[in-house]
Amino acid sequence: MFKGFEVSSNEQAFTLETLKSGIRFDGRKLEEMRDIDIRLGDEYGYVEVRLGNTKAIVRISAQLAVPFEDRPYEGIFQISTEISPMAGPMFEAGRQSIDEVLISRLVEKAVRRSGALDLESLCIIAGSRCWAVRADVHFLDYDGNFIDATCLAVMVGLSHFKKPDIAINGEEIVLFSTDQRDPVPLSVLHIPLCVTFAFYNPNDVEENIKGSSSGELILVDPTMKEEAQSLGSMTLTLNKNREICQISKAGGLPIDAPVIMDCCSIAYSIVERLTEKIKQLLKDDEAKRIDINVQRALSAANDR
Amino acid sequence: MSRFEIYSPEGLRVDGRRWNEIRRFECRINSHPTSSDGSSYVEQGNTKVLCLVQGPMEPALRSQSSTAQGSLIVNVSVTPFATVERNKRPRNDRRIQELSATLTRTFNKAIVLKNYPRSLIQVNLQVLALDGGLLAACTNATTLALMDAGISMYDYISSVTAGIFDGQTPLLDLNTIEENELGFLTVGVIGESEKLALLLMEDRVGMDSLEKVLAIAIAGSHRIRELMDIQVRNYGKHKVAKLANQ
Amino acid sequence: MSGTLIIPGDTIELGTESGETSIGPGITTNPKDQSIVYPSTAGLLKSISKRNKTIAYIEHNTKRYIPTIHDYVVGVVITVFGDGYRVSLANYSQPVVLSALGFPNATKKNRPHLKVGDVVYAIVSLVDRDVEVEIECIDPVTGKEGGFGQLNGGTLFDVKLAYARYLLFNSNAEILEAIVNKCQFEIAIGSNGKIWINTENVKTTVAAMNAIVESQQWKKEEIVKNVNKIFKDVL
Amino acid sequence: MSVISVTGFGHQNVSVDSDSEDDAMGDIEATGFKSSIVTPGERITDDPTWMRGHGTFYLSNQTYSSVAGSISRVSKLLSVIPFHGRYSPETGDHVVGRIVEVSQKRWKVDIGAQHDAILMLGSVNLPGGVLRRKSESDELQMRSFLKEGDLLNAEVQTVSQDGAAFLHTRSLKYGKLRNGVFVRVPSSLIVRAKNHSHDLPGSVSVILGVNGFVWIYRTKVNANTKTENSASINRVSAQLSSSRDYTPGQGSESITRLEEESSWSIYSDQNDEDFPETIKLNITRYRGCILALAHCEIGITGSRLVNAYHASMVYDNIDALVSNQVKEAIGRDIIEAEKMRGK
Amino acid sequence: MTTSFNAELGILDRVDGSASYKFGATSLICSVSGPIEAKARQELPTSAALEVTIRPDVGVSSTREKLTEDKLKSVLGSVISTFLYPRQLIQVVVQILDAGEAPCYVVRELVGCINACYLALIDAKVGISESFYAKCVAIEQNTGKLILDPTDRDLTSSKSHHAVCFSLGNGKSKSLLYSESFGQFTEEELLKVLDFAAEAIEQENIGVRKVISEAVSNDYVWMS
Repeated sequence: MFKGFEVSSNEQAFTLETLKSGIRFDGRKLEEMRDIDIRLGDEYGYVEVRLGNTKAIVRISAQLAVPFEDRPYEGIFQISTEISPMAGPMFEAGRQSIDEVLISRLVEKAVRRSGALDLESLCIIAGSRCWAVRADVHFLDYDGNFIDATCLAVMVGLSHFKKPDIAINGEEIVLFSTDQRDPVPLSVLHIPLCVTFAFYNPNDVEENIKGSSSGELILVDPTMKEEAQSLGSMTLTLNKNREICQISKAGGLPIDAPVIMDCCSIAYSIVERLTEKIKQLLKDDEAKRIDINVQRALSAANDR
Repeated sequence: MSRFEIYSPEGLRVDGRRWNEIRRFECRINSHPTSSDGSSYVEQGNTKVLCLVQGPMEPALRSQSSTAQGSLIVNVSVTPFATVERNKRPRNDRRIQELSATLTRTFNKAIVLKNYPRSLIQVNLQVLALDGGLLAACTNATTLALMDAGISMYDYISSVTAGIFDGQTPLLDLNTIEENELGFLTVGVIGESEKLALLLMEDRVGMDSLEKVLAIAIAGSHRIRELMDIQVRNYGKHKVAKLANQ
Repeated sequence: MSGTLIIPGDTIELGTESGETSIGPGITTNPKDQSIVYPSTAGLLKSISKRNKTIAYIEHNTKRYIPTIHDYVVGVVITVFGDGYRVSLANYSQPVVLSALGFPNATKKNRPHLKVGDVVYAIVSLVDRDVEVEIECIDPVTGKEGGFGQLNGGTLFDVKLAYARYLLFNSNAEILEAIVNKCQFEIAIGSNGKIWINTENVKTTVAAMNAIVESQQWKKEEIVKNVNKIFKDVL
Repeated sequence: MSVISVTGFGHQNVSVDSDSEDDAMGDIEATGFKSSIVTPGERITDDPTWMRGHGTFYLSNQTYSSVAGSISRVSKLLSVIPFHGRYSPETGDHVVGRIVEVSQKRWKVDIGAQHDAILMLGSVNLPGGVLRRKSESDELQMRSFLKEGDLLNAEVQTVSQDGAAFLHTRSLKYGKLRNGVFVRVPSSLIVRAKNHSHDLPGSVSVILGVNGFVWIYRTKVNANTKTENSASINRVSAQLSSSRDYTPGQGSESITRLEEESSWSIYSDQNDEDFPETIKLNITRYRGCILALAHCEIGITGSRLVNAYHASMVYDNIDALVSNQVKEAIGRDIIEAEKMRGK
Repeated sequence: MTTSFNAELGILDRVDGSASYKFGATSLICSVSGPIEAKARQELPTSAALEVTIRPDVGVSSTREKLTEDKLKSVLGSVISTFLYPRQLIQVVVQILDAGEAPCYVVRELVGCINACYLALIDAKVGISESFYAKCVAIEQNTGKLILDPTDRDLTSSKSHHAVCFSLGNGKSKSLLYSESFGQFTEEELLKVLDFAAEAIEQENIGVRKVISEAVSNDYVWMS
């Protein structure tokens, strides 16, 4: 992933030193997330997320489609996570690197496989008509940890999105525009959120494998520089119901099992806080929209 | 599809095992002595995997050549007859890509790569039959084949799956039916320690039962490590005996 | 910042007074007709006069470094080959060559052994359209080390190029003075926007590094106050 | 199936089947080593006075094995020799290799080792005699001497620090290979000996490369006539010394003869035109014999090859040698014959 | 009329130059990296290679985006001084956030792409020989009136629409770099459209210059 991004030995050594003294370049604590800034667009399902300097935009859209043959009672949900060189010149246009595959698989597992979106509710007429919801993730700027940002943006997008209301008239489906009928939200069953950890080993490899010191350093939400210097990472996906939706520690530095349990509780407290934040944000947005509608109605009345 | 009874009130699973039993585990090393530098064959229940290792050898591409350490490539291919439905898998199946990346990253840390500068180690895995625990079987087969090739490793990596039934009972070493029904994880454990080289989990598992599942999975991995170790030692004895014969 | 804003397409008036005017960065001639001179970037038109000679250039601030002869640069060794090293001066840019003989008193037998990941302070010694850029660690005036060579310890970070040039040529820049009051430090500034810094301990290095990076967005009068804050937060 | 009961981290109570063969633990020696066979991650000793060699790693006082193999102790050096492994070249090894790349002033040769071996242009005999100077035109026509895919036999001149071998072919017995077939066997089966080229009954010769690459070919006609004054090519029956003291270049031919023969013909790509069918069949039979020995994991030497050849004569049809049963039968014959002779 | 667009330079960190550009309902972001190391297959011996990627707001890129990429590349290729950077690469990516027109039209998108690229190139300080700017114009079906920056609705009710890109010298429209027309129109009408667009471009350039001037002074905060 970091092709062309050179990290000197001096920086490597320095980073280990700073981590050992418990500080990070941006002043965070080791188990602290960067500030998250979420902006909702005027359009339903348009979300801009900034995680420090990592930026992503998610657009949710829905279309009528034919369900898959082997799943006639379910709608379709697709997440597209293609990374263009806009996020940084290390990403190649039109070719998915293995890291990109892993990012998209992870988001897929975190959101789709964990059943965050109720697919059965997207079915309109079994076997012939359903909603196809897609989430297009646009990666704008990469400064580490795309996964957490993406998962968050997709979940906020799904919770914010509203699809046009429909009526079934025999075999006919009538689609109402937003003026005719209020659009309806998707049925989001739970909000899984990812927390990524990066691992460092200040000791020798032998100590890590055979030693008993468990001296590995762990930090939350690595920046790109931190990611490039880490020896491994782990992404935990949880929701606020204390359910783990996904764990992904695909190789990398071996870590003691009890340490991983500790990571779980760190992640849970982060997820709890984030979920609250998202809920508040969506509530505020809803209130704002109602306000605007009321004003519009009032001004319309005045015009008359 | 009819729902199977995953775990009966009497404490039996679909294939008659108890909660804490692993499936039949059989392995061989040096299964293909002439076509590779190291080879192994692993059966975990009905999952059957063949692994061939080439190297350490001269890398074909300059990009694979590093003066600091050796490079590792893991290829996985699943035969079309591995499952009941003979699906033709697309060549760049993302799940397979993920699998080989996971194996590469796991063994990158287990092999003493600094001993092999400017060299390439290539691991080829063939999945002959698939009935759950794919990643686990591939991990075990790779460990054995690397050993057979005489490649330096810090320790064994042994792997097994474990799931949770009804949020209470952990089940060890799942087959396909169980994998489809339960939230489960795959661990890769370093030697006899509790260090995890690998931990993947899909579907939902309650946070509070994670420890239980992890514990049984680690214990199961240790058991598999023993079984592999016995096999390796037997092979070694046989080999030493043969040399003494001459 | 004085100077008129020039954008590509504007005609620029080059000094018609006595003496020649040569063109500097940001101004280009048409490859087919050398007499056509035009600005190729947006920035502020500036000129410096030295002994009858005027150099006109467009002051602009970029992130992407383009090697220019005699520039001081900080680079990272990315490959070691038989007769030298390939050094990265900027991420994703074409690496440059540092010959194993590009060190003071180096001979075929006696030469420094750098490793991948080592940091060097060097000077750009060859720039040509058709061959690879070369750097060396020899002071061109004295032929001695002159501060060039491998940089040990410390850490590296990036700033925008105009700021790096400003710091390089103004050793009494306010930000550096402000940091001097906080801790002792060694610094090597490259025209390529890479800065190497080493201080007495990890914490002060982090503070100094953040102070320099962030000072790109500070007005002069804010410097002392902000530096105080950064150091207070870290220590 | 095995039962595992679990109470939590660090408290597993694993019940191991009693039939597991852990009797290797029996031979604990005075040195404190558990067993001669070790597997990766196994602690070998906590005695810090041992020097740690190949196949080991350590953390403070503990020494661990990093490979599956047997422990070797040479004075204070402790190392583990893996059961298998790639060929690792040593100075003086007689090897067979294949050209994989022609580059500046050198060929890269696959000898089945961790790295490709290097054959410098200056380390070969070129047409026109040994004393001739190499010119730039030679550099440009390297492919006309040896090109990608060509097989050659050579001697390891030196081994560089990172384990890559440098070869030379500056002797008449080395050089490009023709008139035969190639077989590859595990390098561990070829015992390092004084001599690796053998003339065998049936007008067939063999080069048992130390790297496990074997070349079986028609015995050179002129070699037959001149054997008497050649020190290099031994009759198999003459001696099979296992002496290991060997200096590079030993047994090279006199310069005059080299000059005589260093013509373009040594780089010819053509097999002999008059190649009798019987010799071809003999070559095939020897090939079968080598594979039979390899199958039975019997070390391959010239004399064993001759014995195997004779043993194989019971099978008129050479195709029979393909079957594993036949291979094993031949292997048994040889071992028994050797036992009879009291070896 | 000078404020018919919103633009901001230097919005992204990882790339060398970037700009957001928004006019009406159309909104996009462009990034430029370069000159950077070219891959062997892209490398040109005497000039810089140009890589242009356009990513749609919804769905994966298709032939539609490929076609626009091609058009954009022809415009950029004629203004970027590629001879300055032999064997290197200039990488341009446009991310469309909202096309602001129905999928059957590409005119707003193309105009947006050209203008966003111009600003991003300026931000990256990649050498260009002259400034350039584009506008779209539609001819109303019945009245024949010229509409500047037609909305999606205007497009459906027009008889033809045009994308016009001019180079600029000293703030004046100089030469026509690119023009593309769809629908039915007369030669006379086209000439009228070009004149109309040229004037609109000059008008808007005052605003563009202001944006650039702000960005440049922003680059030198520490000097103040």
